[in-house]
Amino acid sequence: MITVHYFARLRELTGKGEESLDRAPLTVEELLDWAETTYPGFGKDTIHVAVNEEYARKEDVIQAGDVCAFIPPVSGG
Amino acid sequence: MITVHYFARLRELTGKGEESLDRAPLTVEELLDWAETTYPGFGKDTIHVAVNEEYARKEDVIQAGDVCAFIPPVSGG
Amino acid sequence: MENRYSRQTLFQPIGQFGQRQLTEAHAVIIGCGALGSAISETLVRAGIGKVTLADRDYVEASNLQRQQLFNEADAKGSVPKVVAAERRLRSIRENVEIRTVLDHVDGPILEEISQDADLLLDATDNFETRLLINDAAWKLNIPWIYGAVVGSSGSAFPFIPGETPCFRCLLPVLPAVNETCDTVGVIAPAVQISAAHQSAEALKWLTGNTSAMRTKLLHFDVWNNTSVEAGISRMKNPDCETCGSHPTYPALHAQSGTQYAVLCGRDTVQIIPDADRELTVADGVRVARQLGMKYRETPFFVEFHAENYRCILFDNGRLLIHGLKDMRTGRKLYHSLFG
Amino acid sequence: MENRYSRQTLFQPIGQFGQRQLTEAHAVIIGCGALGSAISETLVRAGIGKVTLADRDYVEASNLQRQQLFNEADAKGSVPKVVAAERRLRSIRENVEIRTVLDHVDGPILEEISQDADLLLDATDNFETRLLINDAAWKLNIPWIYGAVVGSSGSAFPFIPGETPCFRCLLPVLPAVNETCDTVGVIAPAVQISAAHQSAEALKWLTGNTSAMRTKLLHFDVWNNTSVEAGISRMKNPDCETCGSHPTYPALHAQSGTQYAVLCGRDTVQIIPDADRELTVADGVRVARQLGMKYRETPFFVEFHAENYRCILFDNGRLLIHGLKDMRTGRKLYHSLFG
Repeated sequence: MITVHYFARLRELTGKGEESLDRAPLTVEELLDWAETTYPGFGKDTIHVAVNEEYARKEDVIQAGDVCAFIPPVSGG
Repeated sequence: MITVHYFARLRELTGKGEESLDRAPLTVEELLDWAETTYPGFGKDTIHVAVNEEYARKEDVIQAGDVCAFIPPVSGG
Repeated sequence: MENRYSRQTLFQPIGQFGQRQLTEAHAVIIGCGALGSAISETLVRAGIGKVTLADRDYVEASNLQRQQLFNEADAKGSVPKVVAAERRLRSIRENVEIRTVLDHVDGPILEEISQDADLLLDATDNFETRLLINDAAWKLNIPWIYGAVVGSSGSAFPFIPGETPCFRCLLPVLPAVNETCDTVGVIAPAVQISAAHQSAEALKWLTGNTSAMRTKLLHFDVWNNTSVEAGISRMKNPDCETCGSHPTYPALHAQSGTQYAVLCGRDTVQIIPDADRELTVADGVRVARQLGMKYRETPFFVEFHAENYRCILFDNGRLLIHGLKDMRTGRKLYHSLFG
Repeated sequence: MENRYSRQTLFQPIGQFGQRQLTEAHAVIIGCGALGSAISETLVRAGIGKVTLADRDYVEASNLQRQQLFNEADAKGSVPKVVAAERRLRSIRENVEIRTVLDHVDGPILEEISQDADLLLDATDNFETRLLINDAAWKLNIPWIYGAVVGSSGSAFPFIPGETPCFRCLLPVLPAVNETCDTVGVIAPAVQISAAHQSAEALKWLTGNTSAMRTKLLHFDVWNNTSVEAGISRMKNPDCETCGSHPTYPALHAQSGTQYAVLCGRDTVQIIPDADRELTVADGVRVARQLGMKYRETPFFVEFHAENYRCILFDNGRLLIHGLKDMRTGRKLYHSLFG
């Protein structure tokens, strides 16, 4: 199981703040693909994934027990 | 093992942000007594202890694996 | 000023509906220092209908580092904080209703000014006044939003009658010694973060977004990049004098007779005369003249120097003796001046 | 103004030593909207020696909800933001050095104004300008502090050449579609929290407390009471055009010729004439008269209506066409007016 957290726009899109997934191990890219399929309009191309409080690369592998957060970029000011 | 976090003044007093203790199970009161003995001037009478993100009562028991935070009261404004 | 709230009504949880509710809302802000400045400005800019600002103090140079409603002219003129605040807030938004209370807030005053309030906001600098706010909030069944700051740390939490334990449950005994902004300093970003969290909770409450309100007390340290959030439901005391089944609201009971207090960390003794005694600025001027002391009269108070202490006498008889921490000496000086 | 910084020097990590360093510091703040207002006020109140404020815009009513340096008079007068900001900051602290840049910031301008800077502060509303700041910061070896806000969310992080990956490593491809304050709104507390974190990082850097600086990027949502912090070191791209071994700083290269841009979410086309072309307010007035259009001249720009679009021509030739998102129509209108 991995835990994924949704923030800001993604929280509204998914209708939840977090959920558990029984898919580990998987890569960051696979997690993003899963999110885009599950939640159309997710916008995976510009969303970062933090794994255990570190921004992860697309090829990084997420293990069972990891805590992931999807972080959308913020540009206003 | 339990993890304890120090904030604000307590961080300066103890010289650290967190540490691990091999003392569980123990009560909140016992944890505060330990802190006062280990770090003179800790001021245990007015410090709250949060255990796993809940403010705990003096008689509550802390178990191995719990995460504790000492929170000093803040009064300025 | 068309569309001045457009960025706020675009924010979906507020929208046009929440904006209209804000227009009819009244918030009482107790304290107009660092937190009070920031919160009142945010609520006025957001479009709130009415704010009440209560503060007993005047602007000093050392306030300017973090109290955003005030400028150098306010400090040079020793303008009372609520007066300077109203002036700035009025230039920001002409059509807001502002009521100012230039006084030491006690139980009867707080109950009176909170009668038609939707929300109380804590911007004080001491625990005693917070217990007072807590009692008034529970007695009148109005939420209040705790906020506090010292050094680079701060806290915020909404106390809601019927929903959360109260502040007295959390802090049944006041700390004997306590770090204050006057002993360990304070940096403006810590103020801003506490105030922003308080303002956010206020916006949620006043626009009907009560389910979005925070349920964990926030404690942060912006210098050491740490924060902790923790629920307080286990702290509920069923016998609490404020939120228990037989509340007595002890903080609300007015003291009678002359009141003497050492203002927390301010090096100042405050004396409030008994209600029967009518002491005014004119009396202060008369005494200063009789004793041949130099004095300065402003529209709000008279300042004079007695036995090398700088004294400020407000028109409601409240006297501040600066440079003094000893209540007994303060009492003696007061009686020597005014009998 | 004796002791005006006492609460800040009492804060032990700053102290008298840090305060003196602040007095000699120069921060360049790019953008003077919501974040820029808040950050510049905090730094000026904190005692910084010099600030440079760069912004291309003027105050509008919809700014007042969250842009703390401005009031109704500024919005009614369409005063340029940097002008209104300087006025307010000056009343807060007379002895601060303020340099204002009323222009669209491009590479050459940013490099020039940052030559003697200790720090760059990001208060812009778009990613393009952040890439520009990022390139300038790495080229000049000065840290910059990212901050951004939308809705009830915000982010902050200090990018430090030689220490951290750069912004381009984090965001090599700009998002095609992006939520902005003009599409989904923004609430003031989110602005205040982002700005406060940026100001805190600025105070740390400028007072020599570099080891206290945050090492994880903060992302928070003040309405939903959530936040996440995460390190970015794994994002370092060794071939990065900004922070790699062979940097080219692509964002810094000035475009030549007339520049057309749709301002992000503003319903506005901006046209900056080629450097060789000298277009001034007087030209705008002349054209408006020739075409029999109504116009309004302020000390900073001329406003007129052409083909039902509200146009603002600044004295340096920069033209804003409001109510228009289509670059081609903007180009056509520009040429029809000024040939």
